[in-house]
Amino acid sequence: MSEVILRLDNLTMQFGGVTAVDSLSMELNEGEIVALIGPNGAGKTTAFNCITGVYTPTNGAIYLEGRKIIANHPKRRGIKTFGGSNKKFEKDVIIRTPDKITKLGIARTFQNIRLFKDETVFDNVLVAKHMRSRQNVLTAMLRLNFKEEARMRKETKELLEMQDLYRYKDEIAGSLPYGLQRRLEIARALATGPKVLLLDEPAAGMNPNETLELSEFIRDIKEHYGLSVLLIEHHMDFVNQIADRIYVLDFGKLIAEGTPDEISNNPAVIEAYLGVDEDA
Amino acid sequence: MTNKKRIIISSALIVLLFGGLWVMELTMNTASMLFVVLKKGAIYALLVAAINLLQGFTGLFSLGEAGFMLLGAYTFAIFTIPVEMRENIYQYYDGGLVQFTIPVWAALILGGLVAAFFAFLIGFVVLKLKSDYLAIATLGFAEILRAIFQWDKLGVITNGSNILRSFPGFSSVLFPFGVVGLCLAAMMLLINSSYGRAYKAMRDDEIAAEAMGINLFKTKLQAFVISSFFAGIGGGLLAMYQLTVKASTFTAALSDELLLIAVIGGIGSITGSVLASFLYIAANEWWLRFLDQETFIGAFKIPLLRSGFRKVVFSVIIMLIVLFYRRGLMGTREFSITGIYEKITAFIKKKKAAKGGAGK
Amino acid sequence: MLKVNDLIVNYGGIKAVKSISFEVPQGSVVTLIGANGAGKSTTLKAIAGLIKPAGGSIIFNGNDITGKNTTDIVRMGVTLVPEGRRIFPDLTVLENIKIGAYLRRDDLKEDINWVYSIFPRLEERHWQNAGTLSGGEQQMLAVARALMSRPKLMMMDEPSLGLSPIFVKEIFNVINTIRSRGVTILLIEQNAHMALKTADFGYVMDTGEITVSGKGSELAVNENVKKAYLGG
Amino acid sequence: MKKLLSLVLICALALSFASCGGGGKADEKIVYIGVNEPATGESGAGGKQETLGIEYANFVQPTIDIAGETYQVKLVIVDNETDTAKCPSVAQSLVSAGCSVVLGAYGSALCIASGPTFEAAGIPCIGISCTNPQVTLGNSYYFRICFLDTFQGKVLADYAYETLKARNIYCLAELGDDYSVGLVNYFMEEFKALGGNIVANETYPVGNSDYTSYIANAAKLKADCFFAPINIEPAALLIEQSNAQGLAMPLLAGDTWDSNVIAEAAKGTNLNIAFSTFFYSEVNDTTKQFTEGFKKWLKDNPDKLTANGGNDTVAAVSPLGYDSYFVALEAIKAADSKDSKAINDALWNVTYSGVTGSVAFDKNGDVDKDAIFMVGVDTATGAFKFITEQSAAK
Amino acid sequence: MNEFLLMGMAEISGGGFFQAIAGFFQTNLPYILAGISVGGQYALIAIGYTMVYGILRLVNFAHGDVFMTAGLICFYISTVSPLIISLPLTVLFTVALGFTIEKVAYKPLRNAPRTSAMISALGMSYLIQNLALYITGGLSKQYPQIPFISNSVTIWGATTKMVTVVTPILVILLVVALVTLIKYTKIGMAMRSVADDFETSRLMGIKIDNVISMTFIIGTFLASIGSMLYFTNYTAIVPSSGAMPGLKAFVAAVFGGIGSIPGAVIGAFLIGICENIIKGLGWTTFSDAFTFALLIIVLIFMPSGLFGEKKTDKV
Repeated sequence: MSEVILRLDNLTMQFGGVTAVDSLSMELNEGEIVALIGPNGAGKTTAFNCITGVYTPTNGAIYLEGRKIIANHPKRRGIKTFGGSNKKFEKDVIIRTPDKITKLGIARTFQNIRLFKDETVFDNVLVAKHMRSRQNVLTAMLRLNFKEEARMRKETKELLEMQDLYRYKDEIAGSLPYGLQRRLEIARALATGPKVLLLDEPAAGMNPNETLELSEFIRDIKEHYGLSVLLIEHHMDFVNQIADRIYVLDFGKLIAEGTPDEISNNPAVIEAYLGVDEDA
Repeated sequence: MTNKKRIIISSALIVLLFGGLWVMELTMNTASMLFVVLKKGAIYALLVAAINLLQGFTGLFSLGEAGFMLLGAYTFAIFTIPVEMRENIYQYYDGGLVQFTIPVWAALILGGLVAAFFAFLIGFVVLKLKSDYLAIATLGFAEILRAIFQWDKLGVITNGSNILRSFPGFSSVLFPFGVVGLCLAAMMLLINSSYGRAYKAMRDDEIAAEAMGINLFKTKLQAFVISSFFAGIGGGLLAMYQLTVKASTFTAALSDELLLIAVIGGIGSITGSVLASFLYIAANEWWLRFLDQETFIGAFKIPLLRSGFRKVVFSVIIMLIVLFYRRGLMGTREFSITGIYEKITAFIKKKKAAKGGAGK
Repeated sequence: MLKVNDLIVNYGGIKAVKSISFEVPQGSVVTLIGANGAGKSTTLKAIAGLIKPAGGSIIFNGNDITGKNTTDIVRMGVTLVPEGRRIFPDLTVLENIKIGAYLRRDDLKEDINWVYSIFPRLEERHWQNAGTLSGGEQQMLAVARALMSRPKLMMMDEPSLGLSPIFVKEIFNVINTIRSRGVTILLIEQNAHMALKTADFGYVMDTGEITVSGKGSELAVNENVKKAYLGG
Repeated sequence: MKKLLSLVLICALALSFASCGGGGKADEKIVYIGVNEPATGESGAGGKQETLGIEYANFVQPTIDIAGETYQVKLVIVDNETDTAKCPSVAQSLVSAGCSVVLGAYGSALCIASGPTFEAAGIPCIGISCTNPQVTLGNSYYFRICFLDTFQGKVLADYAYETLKARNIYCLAELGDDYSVGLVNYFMEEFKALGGNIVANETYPVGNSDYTSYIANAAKLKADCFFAPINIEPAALLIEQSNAQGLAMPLLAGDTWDSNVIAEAAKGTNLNIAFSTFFYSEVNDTTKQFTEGFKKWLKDNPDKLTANGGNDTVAAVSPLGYDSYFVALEAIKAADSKDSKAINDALWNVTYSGVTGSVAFDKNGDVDKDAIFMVGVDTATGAFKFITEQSAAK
Repeated sequence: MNEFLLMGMAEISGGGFFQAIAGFFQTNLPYILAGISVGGQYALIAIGYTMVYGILRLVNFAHGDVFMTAGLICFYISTVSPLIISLPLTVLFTVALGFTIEKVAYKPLRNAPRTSAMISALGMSYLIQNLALYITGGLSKQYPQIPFISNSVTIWGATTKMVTVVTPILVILLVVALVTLIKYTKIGMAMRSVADDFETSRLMGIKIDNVISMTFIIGTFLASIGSMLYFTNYTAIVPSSGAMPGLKAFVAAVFGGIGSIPGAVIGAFLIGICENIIKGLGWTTFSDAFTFALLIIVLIFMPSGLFGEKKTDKV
């Protein structure tokens, strides 16, 4: 494996008194598929939300290709509350909204599919092209830059064809079967042109067959687009099939990391997943 | 249908529409209420479409439309009142401060720009608020604007709370149709552009839209400013239609009325808004006026009919639509002549095929 | 006591539960285990009347309660401890307990003392706002609240979720206590080991279907169950 | 279903396009007279009373002879809702109904807002109680049969200075109401010219219901007269609240206050109220005769009595409305046609002697009425009492 | 028009501090009294807003119009029966109206998007106003004189109506009663739990619809009491009479923190007093605008108001 593309450094997220993610440090290498697993409420989705800018982490930093893209310091809160400024802390603080993160090249899907349900499949993907489109409101409105529009449409078409979704292009996204919706959501994320793809429980609600298909699909797109993939999943079958490495979270803390084999036999993981077995 | 064909049909229809209006104006009695409906309906179409751009396409619940109309109307009036009339109109303010006029088209656009500028300032403050809070805050801003325009310290510009008049209007129905047509076309183009898709994405799911790289705040602000621009132009046109402008008429009730028309037409359909506007104005100003008149058939007095009944009937209709017919006349679909043309040709083909089949 | 036949539930356009059947005998602890999104919570919600099933029937004590409204079902003696506690944070602990007996009109004193005897910690904090309790205490409160309706059947949705091991143990102790007082329990758990150890009977759910079933102790050592959780 | 409904509505729209080509009622033996009055909103009460005067006149004289033939006179009454924004459409509906001449409206602002529409259609209008000079200024189709605010302001200022011996006056007007803002303005000019002092000139927004702070302001600034030429509805509230706050100074107002609503509100209070008006019923035989006839007509029509506020007090705008109707008939007679243009030309030379004095229009379309009645309220009985007749000559 | 302000200031600068305060109080007493009176009336309307919003997250735009309708109902009933009967009947009919509005206009939209319910509320407000317009024929109606509270009274040199004195007392009594109801009764407990969590409340066997109806009943009950006080002060009722007080009461509810009853009451008193002092300063054009400016400032800087609780939204 080659270089580290995404790195979390001491990421901490607190809500009120609850620490949802506690000093999480992890790495994602280029071209790798890494899974983040753990029981419900372990803080996996919260970690995703921190990476994508939905939440501002309480402490820690996130690096993309070695560049610090998000950083916060707990002392900054004091500054915010009591006023004044402290160059020492402020300098290090980088806060970005989700759209900025997407622009930097991190795309994601959601645990409970968030498609634009009333729009067509084609428009769902096309809208992701908006971010990098080189037109302003006026030229877009007056169709002055029709080449740009044509390019966006062409790329969307290509993408959909690649995903085998083009035949559904005029269907309303909300009316697609569940499996296709998952696929479409991934296709939409791909349309933003990411380097890193974050998948939040992509196999949830799928049967073993569909799960198998999905893992093929994820591998294909990874190869084709040169992606690195970080995914959250419960399905151990699926994770074992697809992941190069696994990180295990429990109560916001990293309790284990390693290859699927290592993880399956890790007693701490068994305890977190199957519960403490006093007799054992 | 090919693109070319579509363009040809559309432009032919537009020419036909304007030609038809022109002929109508030449041949018919222009005092007829029909022309009121056409003029006012066109202006309302623009205003309702502007509110729909926010409510229906961007998911922003704004009740501040009247404020932006006020800005447009006042800007238009202030810059087009003939200089010789100013002494008279600004009688309490020594003829006012502005002592020049600009052409009508420039004043209309300026009105739109002023409204857009204020929308930018206001939007900067309130667009972070969510649904109902946003509605109340925009309503509040509209009321504040109204108070400012009635303030006598600004009387040299706004004539205080007093009426503004004597500015140019329009006599031909072609003028509002032209201006509104242009604005609506621009709106339609916007909605079908990349930006329009971004708006709709934001309406459907803000979080997903943000994950698609759409900057929520910027995009909302943009939609808000554009909608207000059109509301400003609409306000200017309304001033031209009414021939007088007075701040006290731009109330929250006006915004509500426009929003309810948008609901009738279908939230998320521009053509629905246009259709609903014409229907509303026609019914309100013309067809249903009889509901307000005490009417006798012979010696029998028709019950219920008296002043105010028209509005009761209206509000009941609106409630019925809101409760049982939530998508309005058009839902989110757009009415397109080319679409109808396609349907008709398909239908004819089908018939022909069926006939052919039967013949054999 | 509870009989579910060919239950089908659609949730948000997804077939969440695809024709499942199971039984909960009087006085027993039955558990449904399975991965996230397997349809366990949906099943419980359908039994409690929060979601209308699309097909099948639910029989409780011989009465068909399919699609009835929640108030009636609660009145018949079915209660649900929802996932994630869902206590009322703005009510005090005592009020939370009292509201569990909302449908009852008789004197609550005895019952309150009873639940306090099971959860002495709650008595200490009865005047606090429930939102200030720790996660474990909130879970206790949710159970106490459910007990106040004098349920015949108590359904618990992931009571150990997000709790520290100590509390997990305590919760299962409580389950045993409650059962010893004659309440039938239907339990949903991801913490399969603990659940199966406690339960008389277990069903394993996967993507809306019941794949394995058997006695709790048997399932606990079943290789298939282990596989469903940790794979290969 | 939905499609069907849309289709039906579109068809209705299309049908009405087709149906409104003609609209010619040229052969009928009917003259239409438009009545552009507020029946609802702030000026609703006054507008209704004015309309009653016109309706009574129509009851008295329902026909007219034109070119030797007898024509029926029909009133087309519309409600402009006291809303200047509604005026153009309402005015247009009168134009579209084929009215030869239009009477009204009650408020100056409403007249100003309706004026351009009638001017464009070439239909003459006879303003009834709109006293602001702006109404007729620059509009050659607008006439009026009442005195102007410039005159009324002067008379009121004189009255305040000479009779009430007031030196410090507090003025209150409705924001954006051309009538009250204008009258206050003319009043202040005149009063200052007399050497008086204006302690404050405040405005309240439309729809306001709390006047206590204005009353408190007047008291705090030690005014010795409260001048409030405002609409009837707010005036009733003002009177009520002045009484509750124990206002010690006299309340002075303009012509709008001549309404039974005011009399009702003032009944049983300890206030000293005076206002200027167009008409007082006990002046001469003509006025007495009108008052009697009008009261009888009201009593015969319970609907009308309700519209008059439930009792038979005669508001000054009713006889004024009555006169306007006859002025219109005079003009039609003089023109000997129901053509608007001809009527407009004829109006300039019409002279008519009515119950509110004689009418002859000057070059602006205004009348030169030289008398104003000052009337007060007998707070014990709630009846109006005549104070004096002021004339410009003084 | 700063002479008003200057007068107050001059009195402050002269004499001792307490004297100055007393002097300021004395000169501005009429405004403060008017403010307290109208503030109390806003408070009674605001409670209706805050309770409905707390449970349904719905701005019940029609509430102000229900308040106006209460005035009209009282007017019409009192023309045929003595006050002793018409006042209770007014309360009864108003409550019935509030109950019906919820059943007709909001219940069918319980699962619809929030904007639908809000548009329905706007439509309802429009309907009520137009019905009132139709029934009254557009003329304002004179509210009947209620003995005792209509009488004039002199407080510390300022003359006002008895209702000014009665309002704050009555408001405090009603609020104490209401808070007791909500804090210590079963239905109150149910209301609080429904405001917290719909689904779990259902699991407790609580009938959500009944609780919501109860909320509307209490809200309209207080509004009808408020209307008696308000219209005794401002005796003319027109169809739009409820609109402004309604909006201001809503602002008060937001200001106090939506969902909080004491918050709404304090907010209402503050708004009432501020508004009157602003009028006293001669800024009458801006007295309404001030309310909205306050609203916007609160929404932006203090979205949870004075007493509201912060709610973190979940992704």
